Amino acid sequence: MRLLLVVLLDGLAYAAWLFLVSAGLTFTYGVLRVLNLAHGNLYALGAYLGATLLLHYAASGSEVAATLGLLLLAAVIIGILAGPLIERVFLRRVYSRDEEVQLLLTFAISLILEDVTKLIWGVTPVVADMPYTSFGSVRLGGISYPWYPFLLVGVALGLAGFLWFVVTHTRLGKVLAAVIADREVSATLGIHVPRVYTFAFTAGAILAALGGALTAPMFSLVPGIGADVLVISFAVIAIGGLGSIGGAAVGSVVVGLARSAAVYFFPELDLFTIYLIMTLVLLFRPQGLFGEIEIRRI
Amino acid sequence: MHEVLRLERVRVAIQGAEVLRGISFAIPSTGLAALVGRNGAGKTTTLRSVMGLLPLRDGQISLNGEKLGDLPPHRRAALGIGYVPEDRRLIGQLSVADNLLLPAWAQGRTDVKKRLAHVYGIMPEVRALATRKAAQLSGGQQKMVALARALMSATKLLLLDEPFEGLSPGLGEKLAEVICDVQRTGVAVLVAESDTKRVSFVERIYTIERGEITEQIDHR
Amino acid sequence: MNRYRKVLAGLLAAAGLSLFVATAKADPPAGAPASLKIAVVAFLSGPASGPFGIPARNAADVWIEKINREGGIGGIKVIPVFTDEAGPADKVVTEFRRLALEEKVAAVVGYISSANCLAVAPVADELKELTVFGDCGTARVFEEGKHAYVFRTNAHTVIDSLGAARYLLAMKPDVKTIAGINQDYAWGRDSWEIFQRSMRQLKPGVQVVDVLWPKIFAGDYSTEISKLLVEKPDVVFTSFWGSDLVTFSRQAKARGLVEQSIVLVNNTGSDIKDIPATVLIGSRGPGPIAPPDVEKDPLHQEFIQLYKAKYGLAPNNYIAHGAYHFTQALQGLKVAYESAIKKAGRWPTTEEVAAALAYSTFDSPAGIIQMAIGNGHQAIEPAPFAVIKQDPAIGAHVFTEIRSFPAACVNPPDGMKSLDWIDRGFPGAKC
Amino acid sequence: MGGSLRFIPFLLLGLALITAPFVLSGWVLFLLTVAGAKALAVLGVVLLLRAKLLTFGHALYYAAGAYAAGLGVKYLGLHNGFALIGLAFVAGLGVSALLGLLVIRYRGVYFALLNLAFSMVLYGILLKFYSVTGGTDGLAFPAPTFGLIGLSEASLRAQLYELTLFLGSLLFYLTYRFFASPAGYVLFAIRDNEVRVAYMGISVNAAVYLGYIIAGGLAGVAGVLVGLSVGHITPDLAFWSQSGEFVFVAILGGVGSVFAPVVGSILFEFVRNYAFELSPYTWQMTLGAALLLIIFFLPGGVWSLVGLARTRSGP
Amino acid sequence: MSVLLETVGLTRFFGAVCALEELNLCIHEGDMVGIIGSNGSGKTTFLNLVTGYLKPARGCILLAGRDITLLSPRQITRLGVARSFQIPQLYLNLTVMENLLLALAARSGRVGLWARLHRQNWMREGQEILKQFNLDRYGEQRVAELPEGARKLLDIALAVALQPRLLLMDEPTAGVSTQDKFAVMDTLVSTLRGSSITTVFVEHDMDVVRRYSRRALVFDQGRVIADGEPSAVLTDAGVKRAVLGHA
Repeated sequence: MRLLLVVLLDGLAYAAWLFLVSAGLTFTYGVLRVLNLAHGNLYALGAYLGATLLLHYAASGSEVAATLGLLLLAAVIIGILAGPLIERVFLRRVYSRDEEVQLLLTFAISLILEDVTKLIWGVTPVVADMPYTSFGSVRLGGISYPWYPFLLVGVALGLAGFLWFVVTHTRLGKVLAAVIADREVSATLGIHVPRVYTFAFTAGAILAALGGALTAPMFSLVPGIGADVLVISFAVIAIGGLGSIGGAAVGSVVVGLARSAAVYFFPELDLFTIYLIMTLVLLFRPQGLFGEIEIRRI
Repeated sequence: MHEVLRLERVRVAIQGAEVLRGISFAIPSTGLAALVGRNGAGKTTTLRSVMGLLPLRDGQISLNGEKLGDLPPHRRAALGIGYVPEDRRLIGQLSVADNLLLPAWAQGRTDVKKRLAHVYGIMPEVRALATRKAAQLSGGQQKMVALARALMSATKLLLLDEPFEGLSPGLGEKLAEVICDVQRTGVAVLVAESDTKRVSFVERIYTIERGEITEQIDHR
Repeated sequence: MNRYRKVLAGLLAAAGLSLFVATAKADPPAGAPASLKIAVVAFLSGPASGPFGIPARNAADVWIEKINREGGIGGIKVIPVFTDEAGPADKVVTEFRRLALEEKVAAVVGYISSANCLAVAPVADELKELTVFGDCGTARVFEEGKHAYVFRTNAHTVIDSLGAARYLLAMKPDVKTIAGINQDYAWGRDSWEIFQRSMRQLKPGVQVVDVLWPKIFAGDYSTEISKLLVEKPDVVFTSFWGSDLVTFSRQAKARGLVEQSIVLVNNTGSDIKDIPATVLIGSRGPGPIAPPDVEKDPLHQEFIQLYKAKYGLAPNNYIAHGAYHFTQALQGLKVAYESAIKKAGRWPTTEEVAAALAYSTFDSPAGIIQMAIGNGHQAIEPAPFAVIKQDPAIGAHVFTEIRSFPAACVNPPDGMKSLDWIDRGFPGAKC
Repeated sequence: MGGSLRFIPFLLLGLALITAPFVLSGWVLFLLTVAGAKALAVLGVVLLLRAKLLTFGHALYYAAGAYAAGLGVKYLGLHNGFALIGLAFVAGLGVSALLGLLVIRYRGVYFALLNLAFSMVLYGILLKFYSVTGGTDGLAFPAPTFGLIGLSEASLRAQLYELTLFLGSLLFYLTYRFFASPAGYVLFAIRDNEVRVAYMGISVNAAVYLGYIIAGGLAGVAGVLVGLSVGHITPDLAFWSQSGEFVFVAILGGVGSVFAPVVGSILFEFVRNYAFELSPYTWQMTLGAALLLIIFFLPGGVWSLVGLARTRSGP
Repeated sequence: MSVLLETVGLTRFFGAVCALEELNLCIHEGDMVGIIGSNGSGKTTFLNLVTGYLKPARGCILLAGRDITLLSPRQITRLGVARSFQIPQLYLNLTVMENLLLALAARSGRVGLWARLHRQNWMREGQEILKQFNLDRYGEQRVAELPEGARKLLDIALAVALQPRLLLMDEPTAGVSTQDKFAVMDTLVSTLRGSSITTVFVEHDMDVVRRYSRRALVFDQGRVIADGEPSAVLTDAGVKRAVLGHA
């Protein structure tokens, strides 16, 4: 029973992380129908900048709010810098071209950003774990947990709620819904579709960078952390259905719990859990748990 | 009499094939005109070009004497052009009210309530549908809502693509009345239609064939 | 004080340089080339570049400068060709062929990844290219094949995990339960295999409560740590390195795993400033952890000074093991060339240099190196271990409770496979 | 008249390629061997791209071929090169036939990333089953034998080159025939309009499956040829960056012709080996920038520059 | 005449809209049936259901007595049902001839991977079909460069090349000018007359239905409101109102 609690706690903490890193990918795809292969690199940039800000401006005893503020700031900086640049300069030119060209384009950008990160921060691990170690810990199920991962559970829940609210209850969300449903009609209604695209891509970039920034205190940062994140986030959102925020949330929880259970009960399977679940889901529901099949008009 | 809409030698190609081959015509102020031609003659292409959804290969489109050039569609909407596509294309998951309000939000209009009241005034039956999801409506209802939505932006020009298709005769008559009402409020209207008889109420009919205007008939 | 010492060292070096240049110019061996090109291959990009590759490259850089300052090898100036080890095996082998066939380097020094050492070894023999491995660990290179042109001047990986077992028993003789957490790839698998087999021999009855295999660079180990916290083993053995070691040790500290269990790491695969104190750790041969005899070795001191002067160092003078290993390779080459010259009375052939290097003994910044096993192609080294502690005097982490197990204690004898040797109870070991 | 002379350039090219070992340096020869072998895997990627299927996981079959042969050496004691190549081909076919059952149902991003995920699973398996696969340390490939012809150490490289040349040429010719066949055209047709393909009574899934298996088999052979040349195989063969490289080379060469992958592959190997020396830190950035340039300014790849390609993308 | 196609209680919804309601219909072997109705009356939905592109909510479809309701478009095509489309469905990056050769390869069932697609006998037959459709001058052109009208014809030619038992055409004269539409239909009808192909075509134009069909069906809001001899059906006032919106 106690073990089950521990498995659950670890699973939830991991699920929160999964949701934070995959929300941006699914959001961008939802609006633009472009899978951003540079997502992992934006994550890495957010993580590095977050760590840098923490190292420079946060004392070891900093308040929770101040620390989170710094990390959020890092994410916003990266998103505002990279998002419009990528979308306006590059992506915009290939919307009319085939899907695989769009994939290749973001792949090219991912290669470039990988080296940009390396040129700025070098190859030695960057460590900024103050919030992880300094926010104190709590004893649950007989063992010690730092608060930070549970803080992330809170942040993930908050983010999920926020995104849900924005999408369903605000004018912005309705404009987004219109653009997703029909680009052309949206334009004839007076919606500045290119601006919505820039906005959505930037929002996705901020979310990606936020995932990274919030992760920074838990990991040490080295080149290449982005690539894994891309594959994992894709698996999560493929399970949930590409473009669905709710799907990403459910996918995160499923994968998080399964992976945690695997570590405890079948450690040899750890590596494969996420792909196993993805394969199973796609076998029976090719469009993911919350995806929809589109029928082409003929 | 000044012209709300004027097309001059407009050429448009889709996927390399020329669909409009130098179309010229005009709608006078508060005019009510129809573009009549068979499927594939270029009616829809003409309306889409006016809306800015297709780039011109050659020629000019002007609104109240101002050349529209390559102004993107959302700017044209802001200039007061409303467009009802043939297949309605409402945003299914939003309510009817939200569908109507979208143009106002997008254009940042301040007179939302007034405009909405105006539209409900012309089409009171749409008010009753306000809270329903667009996807739940019948085809005819969707058609009316799409018209109402276009009216939210159409302060100068309303473009209707085959509005009578799929409407029951009764609803068709009702629609013709609404179109006349709209015209009376000072908005020029251009209707694309395949059958001359259905647009007997308009002032002027242009016949379009294979991307060219072949005939102009003035009713009044 | 410090500056004064640096100036003095500089003066001395300059004096030595002029002296050596004079003698070297006077006496170049017959048939000597104008210069001696030596390729230095290390990870300059990728995750292994930070903890190993870049320090190794830097070390080779300062050490070749030193060698040249002192007259070069056999009076001939060394020209280094630095290249990146990163990339898949086909790229690494292509690159090796380019170095041998196009650049026509006299020798290749380097390779950090075991996979690359295994891939390169047969090619070196095919091309008759003298190759001295820099840092890779796998025992397979010389235990599964004979390579006439290939040498390794650092010990293979057995000393790391056998040393860990011996150090653990020295520090905590009553250990009852152990658990392992290792990266799921060759180094992690090798390390755990050697460690647990050694423990079985050295203290039968020790119970393995858990073995965890997270994927390499997984990034987060919270779940694994929770599990270890639940299981409460006496010792957690790990062969993590680089960012994984940093993240794991920090999370382990934050979660109280370090207090609950002894965390035993078999390598200093990252800067110790990033590892929280009270971790038992080994340094893959002397160097980062220097037993007294190595500490006193003038080459050790000189290396630290040279490295510090050019690349700067933290107050604890920590330099990664990869860096020491590369200087060992260069020292080995230098000594072998010079003894081959002496023997031949002219510039030696590659085969003569190889013959001179086999079964040789030479001094290096990591102390005395013996090419004692693998037909004289494989070095043996002692296994130094320590506990990391915060030293308030210099405000940095330092190694304490240093204990070094002699080379003859942690290396199998010539001609015996490591795992057989362990399973047979370490015959011939002198501890 | 022109028709009878058309094969002369090919004949000359063939002669030049066959006699290359007597002229070229060992390193260039090795590079050509590896490039030629990898071009087979790239050809598979190109084949799928004809049906608009972009895969970021083709290294899966490349590694499957290499490891099937590697394990054959280790556990079956196979040393016959033809047997190893056969084994790799069957492995490429077999694994793609199995996974193809799932992935052919997908298009676009799903196809691209499902393949990526599966290749990462294989990568994980190769790491995980350390005692079988040697983990990251990999497996050694000793010099193979070829039936009655014993390979001497001295001419091993030249013979591996000739082997790659002949086998590669054969497979390229077969693929060329495939591209010109109805089934090959169906891939084009799928790119343009799947609906019509179905309404011709042709099975889209069967055509994609066939293409997928052929691409898998080609990659399998590429894997063993590279393994034989390099002499050592590691799980990196299955890593996503290897798949990315195949895609890059495919786009670099262009999808217009079966020759494009060869040109792209040789170009890439040389550029990579020099560029790695010039800027080891920004190598990926260079690749990325080159890819951007190709996307915007040279959508047909280098092959379209050669000017030999017909304006339309025929076989 | 025996029944070739039969639908029983065929029903399909799009969201809340009932696109086709309880359709019971028989098409006889060798017949030429014209379907007319306003947009949204369910004509195209009917074709999409019969050819398996959409699945019905209720009801079943029988082809020569065999239930094909749940079969895929490919399977239904293999059973001898071919169709053309309102929006031509072509291979834009292949030539006109290659489009046709693929249809011929598909018909022969020899979609092999060794022998060439450009086979002499197929080329010859392809050339003939192109001639019948007045498309022979476009043979080597990419479809993407073709004018709209020619695309429409090619779309039909591809269906005809399959030599189906049942041919379904979705607005064959859409996009064709008034003066050309009869010429196009004449071409089509003369081509089909030589064969025993049962033909159902959906049309917008009363004149075309009146002139070319032997039986006319009128769809309105998902139901058949009239069925019979064209001249009789099309003069009915209710039909006129439904199709044209006025009597």
